[in-house]
Amino acid sequence: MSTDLDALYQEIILDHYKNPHHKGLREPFEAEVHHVNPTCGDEVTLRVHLEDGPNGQRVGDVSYDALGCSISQASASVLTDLVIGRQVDEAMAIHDEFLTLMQGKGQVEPDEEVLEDGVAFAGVAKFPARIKCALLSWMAWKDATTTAQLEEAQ
Amino acid sequence: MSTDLDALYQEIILDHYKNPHHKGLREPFEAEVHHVNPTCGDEVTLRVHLEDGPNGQRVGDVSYDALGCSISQASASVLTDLVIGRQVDEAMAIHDEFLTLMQGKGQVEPDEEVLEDGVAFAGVAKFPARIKCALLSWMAWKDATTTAQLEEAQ
Amino acid sequence: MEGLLPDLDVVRKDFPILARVLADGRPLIYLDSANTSQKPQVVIDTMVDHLERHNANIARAMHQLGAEATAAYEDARDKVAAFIGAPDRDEVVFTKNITEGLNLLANTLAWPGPHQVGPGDEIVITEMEHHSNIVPWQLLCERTGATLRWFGLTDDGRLDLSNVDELINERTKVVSLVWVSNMLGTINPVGEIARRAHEVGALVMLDAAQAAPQLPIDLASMPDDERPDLLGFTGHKVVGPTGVGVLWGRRSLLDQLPPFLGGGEMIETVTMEKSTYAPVPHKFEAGTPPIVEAVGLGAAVDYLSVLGMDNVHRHEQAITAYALEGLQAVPGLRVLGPTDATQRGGAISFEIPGVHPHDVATVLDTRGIAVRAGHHCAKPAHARFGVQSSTRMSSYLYTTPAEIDALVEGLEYTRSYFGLS
Amino acid sequence: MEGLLPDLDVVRKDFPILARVLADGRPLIYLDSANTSQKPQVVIDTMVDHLERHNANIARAMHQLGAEATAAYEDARDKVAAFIGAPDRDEVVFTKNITEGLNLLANTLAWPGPHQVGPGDEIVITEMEHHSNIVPWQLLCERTGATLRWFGLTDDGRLDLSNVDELINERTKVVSLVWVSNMLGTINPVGEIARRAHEVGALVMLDAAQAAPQLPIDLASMPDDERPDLLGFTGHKVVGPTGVGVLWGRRSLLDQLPPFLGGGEMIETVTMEKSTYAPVPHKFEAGTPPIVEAVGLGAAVDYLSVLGMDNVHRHEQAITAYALEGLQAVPGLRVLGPTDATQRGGAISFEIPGVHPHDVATVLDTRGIAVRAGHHCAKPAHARFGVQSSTRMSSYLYTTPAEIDALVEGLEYTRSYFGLS
Ligand SMILES: Cc1ncc(COP(=O)(O)O)c(C=O)c1O
Ligand SMILES: Cc1ncc(COP(=O)(O)O)c(C=O)c1O
Repeated sequence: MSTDLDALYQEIILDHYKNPHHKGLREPFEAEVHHVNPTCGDEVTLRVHLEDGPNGQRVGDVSYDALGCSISQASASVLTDLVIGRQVDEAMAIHDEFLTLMQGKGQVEPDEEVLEDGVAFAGVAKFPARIKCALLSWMAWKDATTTAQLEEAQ
Repeated sequence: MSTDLDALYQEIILDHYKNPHHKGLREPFEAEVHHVNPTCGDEVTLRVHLEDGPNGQRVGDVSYDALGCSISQASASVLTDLVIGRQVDEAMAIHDEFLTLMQGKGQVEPDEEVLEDGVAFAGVAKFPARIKCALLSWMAWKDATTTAQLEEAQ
Repeated sequence: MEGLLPDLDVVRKDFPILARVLADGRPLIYLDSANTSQKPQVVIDTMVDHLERHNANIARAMHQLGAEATAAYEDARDKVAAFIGAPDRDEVVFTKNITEGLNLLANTLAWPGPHQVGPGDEIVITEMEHHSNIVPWQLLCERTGATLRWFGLTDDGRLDLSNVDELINERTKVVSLVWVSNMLGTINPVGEIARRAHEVGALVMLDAAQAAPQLPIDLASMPDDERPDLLGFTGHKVVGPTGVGVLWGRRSLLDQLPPFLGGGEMIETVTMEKSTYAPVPHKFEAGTPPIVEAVGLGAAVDYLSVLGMDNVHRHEQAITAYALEGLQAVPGLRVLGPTDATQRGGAISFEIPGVHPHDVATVLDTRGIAVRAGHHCAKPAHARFGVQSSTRMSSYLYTTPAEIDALVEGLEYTRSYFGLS
Repeated sequence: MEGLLPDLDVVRKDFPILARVLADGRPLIYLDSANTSQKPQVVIDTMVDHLERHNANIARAMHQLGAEATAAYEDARDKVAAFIGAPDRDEVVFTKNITEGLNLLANTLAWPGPHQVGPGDEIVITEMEHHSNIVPWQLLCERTGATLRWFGLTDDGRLDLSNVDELINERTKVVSLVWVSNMLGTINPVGEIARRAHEVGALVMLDAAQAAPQLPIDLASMPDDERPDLLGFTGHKVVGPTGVGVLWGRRSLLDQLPPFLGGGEMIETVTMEKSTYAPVPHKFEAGTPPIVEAVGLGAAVDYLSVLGMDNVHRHEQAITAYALEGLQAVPGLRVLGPTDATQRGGAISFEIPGVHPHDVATVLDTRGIAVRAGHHCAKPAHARFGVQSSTRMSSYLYTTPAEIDALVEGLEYTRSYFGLS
């Protein structure tokens, strides 16, 4: 049991929880979203800033303000580490990889090359009730990015 | 089984069904009600005429028009035989006796002195689904009588 | 007999109640399945297992039992979605019965939103609807000033489509109709009607209470213009428990409808001043849902899928054909509704002049045969055929030809008991 | 310990799930009963017996099974009526849960009738309501132009009654409030508030979702002016199944309210042009009701009555006192709500600064302890206390002092796991 617990609360997660990266809401941004986990009340407000790069759109910045448990806070922090500065399509691929890991019921082997600190969330997949916590900011990021792209297209 | 059936469909009931007494809607009347058994659709329209007698109010006439099964039709016929010409309070006592018989789950011994042909309905009490059929016109009669009395009181 | 379910005897063993012995040692002959179906052991056992081992409230509970109960409930949604070929599993809303589903629609259309109904708008139903698809629309019309209109019926119990183009017009906001009639057995041309309704921009709601038990349904594979916008059915008629029903709705429509019941589970966030709502299906599942019932329904539709809905349908048709033949041989008996088994469902209503349906039902009951007598919650359809009530036999996947024989024999006996010659 | 149920060990054996072994061989310690209660064997067995032997649709079916099912359903109504001391058994309406009951009232008040609500009218609730007693009233006010007002809370988690005379005034049409809070545990002075509401002619609705499981209720013996006009509770919290709830209402009021859902069973007669409605309770029970669920609920309230609601209440108080003591010994832990066990129900919400409730719940869960973490469908009450969520333990008649010990130990462990000293 303590082993499961340790698999969930890996050192990396607790570190991100205590010292979240890129936290706070910043300018500029093209889209801001507010997501809530209706069943428990965890909330995140998240902004996305997209930049034009040499090979297409890039994630210029992701800033956020979140209220929630260790898993949801750490996950937001890891998200920003992984996507800021990437091409948008690369970042979306990382998003998909993280989603697959979370929905894999503990059967998916995470790819450290792609997910970096995100691999620490492998243990979460075994706690069905906590998967939504881990995904909250990722869903918000995807939503905000799509919104920003739509805005731009108009 | 055929014995239960015969207990239900006594000769008396089938006779009343085929040749109902006092059927049809007549004048004068002080109250008319329309009762429906919502679950099966059986209907009765029933009129009550009250008269003043030497010892208080009397049931002058009960006339009716009914759509329904053998039990509900025969029961209306028997009702009119029993109450027309009686003192209202006597008639109400008969009503109560009939109600008791119907709700007695087949355990109540009917009093032929009071219920006359109504004793034939003793077998109905063993068919829970048919009790409402037997009571339809009795309930309508009570309702109409109460209404007539209220009207008069005003 | 051709078309019967393979291993019918074995299938019958799945239904414990079919072994029930009634008064006077009579075996049960259950011909009232259009009223409610019987339950196979696997449905009962699944519910018991849930209650004895996994019971917890869902969504909100973070512990192991909560996760198990949530997974069981959401798995049931997946199973139901597969059973009707729903394009998207989140389009499946659990209600308490189909009556609630129909009211959900009629009720939300009264309130502001893109589909709000008002004076000048028309709602179209049919004269063969179950009361549950009549009264909600009467209430809506009474309360909003909209007008209720309906298809009449032909003498052989079909929809009279002669005035379809007048009836469904640009004022029509909703066409709500029954797929398979619970009284007449008629299978309606719902695709054709949906096409016409969609031409004028009306919403189409299908009452599939009798269709879901009998016909294979695959919403995703229907042509877009023939697919209803909403479809409902009820758990207890598809070998599932009472207390649960299904409302499927096109997602874009469900998203637009205002909330129906407010409360726990259907919210996104709540302050005293204002609330926002969760996405579908949760928006329409206020309060603790029928959890163990949904789980039982999941087992029920799985059971039907294993038998194969094509096989169930074929069985129903075979029994219905056999029953129509037997019934029509009873002197004087008149079947209300179509008499071609390939064109109808398994509910057969009839009258025997000279014996009231209650009396028919009671005589049959003393022989162990359960049929329904009355208006079957379809008073207007009875009125259309000039009767106040009728007797109805309705078969299902567990019905045998021998049971139909017993019914016919029982009817002969009834006639003689009441002195008809 | 004083006050515990006699033969607690034997009582626990009635609940099969309490023998459940969770991951890592941990026995279940279920402290989430305010969310949903566990079911005794007799409730499960009663439902199984009904499904395996007596299943049929009710009221409408004239055969033996139909008579048995109808009797079982109506007997359940008698049992529920007795359980709450209803003055008249026909005042007991079966709903799908209390959420539906609350919506039934809020919804029908929008339509013409002696109690119709409109602009200028006021509805009064409280800041400690469950979302199910907030959102329906927000919807009603939004849709009719009425105004929603509410009692605030004191710092120790009670209703702030200082402005009661201003809050409940001649514009007030309904006062709807919770008897026992599912978050704070507070038992509200409902008699006093009802008296005030009745003085100004307002209707009083009591949310007894948490009261019915814990307190003996006897409506008939309440003083007339303190008796609510309506009271609701939900089956799954009184050791009954999901899918069924109860709305009790004063008959003269229920008679006056317009229909809620339309359909089968709730009608007197139907034509295409117009329908009339059956008397209560059927008027409010459209469609096939939750039959087997009502039967299960009947067995559940019987089970509670045999234990004795006074005994259940005493047990709850003893466990709650013990838990409050244990919890308050955990360093830093803050209980939200009253801390005097004699004045409160058995749900205890708390926070441990430095550890989020989800994390608390997960650590406890790995030890087999099931508690709830989140807003418990009471976001406004959380906001009032400046927290976004909390951890809640809730006991019931099967809870032992040893389980409370395990909880307290688990909380100590949680603190150390997250490095709090
Ligand atoms: C106080 C209170 N009211 C209402 C409810 C809603 O009950 P249900 O979800 O069964 O409708 C609950 C429980 O969730 C409750 O605790
Ligand atoms: C065609 C049809 N529609 C609606 C209903 C209502 O179903 P329920 O009572 O389960 O809501 C029924 C069955 O009674 C039905 O046969």
